[in-house]
Amino acid sequence: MAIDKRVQSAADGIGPVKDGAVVMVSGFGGAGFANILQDSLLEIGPRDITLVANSATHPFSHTHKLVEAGLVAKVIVTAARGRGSDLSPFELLWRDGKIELECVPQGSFSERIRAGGAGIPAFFTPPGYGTDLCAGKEVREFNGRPHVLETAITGDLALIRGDRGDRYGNVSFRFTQMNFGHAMATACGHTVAEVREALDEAMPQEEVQLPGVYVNSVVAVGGEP
Amino acid sequence: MAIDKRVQSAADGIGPVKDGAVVMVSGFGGAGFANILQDSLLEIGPRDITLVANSATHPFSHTHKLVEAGLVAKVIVTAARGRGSDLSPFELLWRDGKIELECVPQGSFSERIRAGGAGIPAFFTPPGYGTDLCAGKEVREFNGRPHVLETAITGDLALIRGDRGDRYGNVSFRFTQMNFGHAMATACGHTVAEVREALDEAMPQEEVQLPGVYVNSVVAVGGEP
Amino acid sequence: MSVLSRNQMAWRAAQDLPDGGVVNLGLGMPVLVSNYMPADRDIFLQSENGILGVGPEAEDGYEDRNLVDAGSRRITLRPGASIVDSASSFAMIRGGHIDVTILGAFEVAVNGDLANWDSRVPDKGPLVGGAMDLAAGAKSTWTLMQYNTRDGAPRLLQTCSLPLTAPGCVKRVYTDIAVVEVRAEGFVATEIIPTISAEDLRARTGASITVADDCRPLAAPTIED
Amino acid sequence: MSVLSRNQMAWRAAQDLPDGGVVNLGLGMPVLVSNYMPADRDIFLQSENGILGVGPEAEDGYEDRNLVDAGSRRITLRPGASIVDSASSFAMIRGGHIDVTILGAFEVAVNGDLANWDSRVPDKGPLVGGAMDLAAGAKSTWTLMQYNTRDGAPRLLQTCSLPLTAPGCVKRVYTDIAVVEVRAEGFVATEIIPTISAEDLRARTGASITVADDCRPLAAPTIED
Repeated sequence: MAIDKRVQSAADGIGPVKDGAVVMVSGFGGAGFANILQDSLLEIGPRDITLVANSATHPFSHTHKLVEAGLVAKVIVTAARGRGSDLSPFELLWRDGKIELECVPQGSFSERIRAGGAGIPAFFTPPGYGTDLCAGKEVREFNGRPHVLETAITGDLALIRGDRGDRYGNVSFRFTQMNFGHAMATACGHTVAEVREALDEAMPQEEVQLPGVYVNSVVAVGGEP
Repeated sequence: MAIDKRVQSAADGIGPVKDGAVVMVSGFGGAGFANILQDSLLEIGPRDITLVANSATHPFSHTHKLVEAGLVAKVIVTAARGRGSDLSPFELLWRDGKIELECVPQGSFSERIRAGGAGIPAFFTPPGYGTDLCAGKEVREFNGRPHVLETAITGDLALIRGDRGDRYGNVSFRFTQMNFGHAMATACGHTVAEVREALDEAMPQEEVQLPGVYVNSVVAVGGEP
Repeated sequence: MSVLSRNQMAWRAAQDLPDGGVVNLGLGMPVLVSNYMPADRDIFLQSENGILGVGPEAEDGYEDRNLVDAGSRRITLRPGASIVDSASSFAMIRGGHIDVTILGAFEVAVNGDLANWDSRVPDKGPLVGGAMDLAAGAKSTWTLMQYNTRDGAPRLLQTCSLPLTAPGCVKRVYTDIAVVEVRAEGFVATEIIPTISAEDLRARTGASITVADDCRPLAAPTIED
Repeated sequence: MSVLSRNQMAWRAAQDLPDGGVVNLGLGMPVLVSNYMPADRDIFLQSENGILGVGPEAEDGYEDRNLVDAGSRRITLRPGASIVDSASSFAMIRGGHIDVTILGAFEVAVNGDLANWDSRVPDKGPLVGGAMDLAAGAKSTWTLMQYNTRDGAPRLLQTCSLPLTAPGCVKRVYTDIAVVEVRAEGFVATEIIPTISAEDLRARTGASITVADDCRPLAAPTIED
C-alpha cells in the first residue's frame, strides 16, 4: 500500500487515547502551539493524563483548556506561572493538590525528550546542580564539575504544529515554529502533526525538517503562513 | 568589525596545531572527507595527534596519509581494517604497537561527539553492552535492560567538508556529505570547513545546516558539486 | 530444489518485510534484499549515514559522489526521502524507530546472541561500524547467512564462539537451507528446503533445534545471478 | 549624575559585549541591551527558542507570528542568522558556545551564586525557563539589576536567601549605581556613580566589597525613556 499519512480530521489523526496517557504538546514563545489538536484532545476527553509542554499556563496555548477541564493529573513543564498576581486555573488546582507538577530547566527538558526519542535513558548534565529543582538527583563530578543525572522523558502521544506536511509524514516548520516539536515527535509512540498545508507529492528532501518516520498522521488545518 | 570567517588557504584556516592535539575529521561512505584540510594538516605536521574519524583506513580519505607520515599517536574510530588480506599501513603500525586504537560502535561514536559539543559529559546507552568493545565500562539497568556509560569526546580541531559556506561560518552540505561533520564542528575548540563555494552574502537561514557559531574558518576549495 | 542462492535468500527475507516499515540492510548480502521487495509494499530503507528512503543505485552517468549509502554505493533517493547527520541517524536507530534490520552474521546463539563483526583474523584491524547499534536498536534484528561455514561447521550455536555484536537480539535467521526463528524455547525451523530432512538439519546445527508444527518448504523463484 | 535608568544600565552592559561574540539576553531588562550594542561590533544574539542571530523587533505590519524570540517578541533575523530546534539550541547553550549571557537577578552571592527564578510568591507556580541552563552553560554570566530592592535591602549578599538558579556562575554585575566584578577574593567595584561614596556602597551591600584601585566613575549618555 502506498504510504499516505494524511488524515481528514484531528480526531482521525489522534485516534483513541487511554486514560493516564502521557501527552506531549509543542509550542513556545507564541509559535508552534498545536491548538487544533489540543481542542480535539479535549473532545476525546481522556482522564488523568500527564501533559509534557513548555508551559502549563501560556495564554496562547490551549494547554490551559485541558487543565481547566480537569483532564490533567500531572504536568512536566518549565513554566507554570500565570500572568499577573491572581492565580491561574492551573495554580488554583496545584495549590489545592489536585494536579501534580514537575518543573524542569528548559535545556534539561528538551534534552530529556530528545534522549527519550534517541534511546538514551539517562545523561549527566551541569544545569540544575545545586538547585531545588534537582534536589535528590544523583550527582557525579566530571572534569572537576558536579553534574546531575537526568532521565529520558517518553510519551504515548505527541501533538505538534508544523507548516507543511506530506503523505510520508515529512514536516517542515516556519521560522521558530519547530521548538520542541522535533524532539517530542521522536519521543512518543504516536505523533500527529497539524500543518497549514498538506502536500500531495513528496516534500523535496532539503525542505524536510522532521523525517516522516517520526510522524504517524498529518492533518491540514490551514491558517496564515 | 564585520564578521568574515572566509580565509584564503587551508593553512590560514587551520593555523598552528600543537603536538598532542585531538583532531576530528569528517567523512563516511565516500562523502564529506575533508581531504584538502588533511593535506594541509600533513604539511603543518603536528606530532602525536589523536585522530577522531570514522575510519583509520578508508582509501578515499587522506586520513591514511596522516597515519603513514607517523603524525598519529592514537585513533578513535569505528573502522580500522584495510581492504583485502594484506595489512594496511595503519594495521602494520598497530600490530607493532606504534599507534593506539580505540574502536567505538558508530552510534556511540557519533553520540559521544555530539555530547562533547552539547555539554553532556556522559550518557547511558544500550549498544555495546556485553561486547568486548565496552568491556570494563560502567553498566546500569534502566527499564530492565543493561546499558553502558559512554563519555563525551571533545577535540582541539575539527576538519570538515561542506558544500557552501558564508562569511558568518554558516555551512550547507550536499546530500550525505554531512555525516559526522555537524557533531564534530560542535565538539572542537577550532573548526575549519572546506567548502566547494564560499558566498559573499549570508546564506538564507533555511539553507543553513551548520550554524556559523560552530565554525571558525571557511575555505573555498572548489570541486564538483 | 537445491539450496538457495544468495539472491534467493535475499528474496526470501524480502517477502517478510512489513508494509510501511522502516528497514536497515547491512553491508554485503543483506543489501541484495532491496532488489526483491514486494511491489505492493511501501518500504523505507534507512542507511546509517543518515538517509531515510534509499532508492535504487544510480545509473551510470547519473551518480552523485555525495549521495552514497553506508556501503559507499552511489544511490538515488526514493520519493519522501530525507537526510540527517550521523548523530541523528543513530538517534533514529537507537531510539527504536527502525522496524527491521537485516544483518550478515558469523554466528547466532540459541539465546539470540549475535556475532557478526570480528572473525578474529590475526593483525587485521577491527571494523564495527554501525553493527552493534543496529543489532541493539532495531525493533527486530534478522540475520541473512549461510547455514554453515565453508568447512561445514555450524553457525547456529549454543553459545557464540566469536566476539559478540549484541546479546539476545536476533529474532529470525534466513539461510540457504532453512528459516529459523529464535524463540524463548530456542531455535525453531519454520521453513526447510525439501531436500533436507529434520535429521539433516539437526546434524548441521550447533544447538538443539525443533521443527515447527506448521513448518513449510523453503522455496524461492529462480533468479539469474 | 544620578543613578542610571534601566536603559542606561542596558547601555552600560552593552559596551562590554565582545566583538564577534555570541550573546543571550534574558527576559525583561536584559533584552534592552540589544538596543545599545556598539555599532562597530558585530554581535550575534542567540535566543533559546532556537535563533542564532536575532535582529530588531519587527515593524508594525511586518510581523510574522512564527518568528518570535524566547520572550514572545515578534522579531526579525539579522544577516547570517539561522534557526534550530530547542534541543539543539540548548546543546549550543550547555556546550559552552554562548560567550556571554546577561540575566536579570534577585540576588547574587559573593561566590557567584545566582538567584533569579523564584522569589517565593505564595501559591504562584514556578517559571524557570532556560535560566538555569544559561547561567550554567554560558562562558560568562553577567547580571543586570538594581543594586538594592525597592525596600533598600541589599541584593549582593554573602549567601543567597532565595532558591538558587546556579552556583558560582556570575562573573559581573551591572547595576544602577555600580559595576561589580565577582572575583575569587569577592565583590570588587570597578565603576561607581560619582554621587555614591565607597562607604555608601558598602552600606548598601550585604557582603564585604572592595573598590578596585582603578575604579572609574560609572556613567552613561542621556537616553530618553
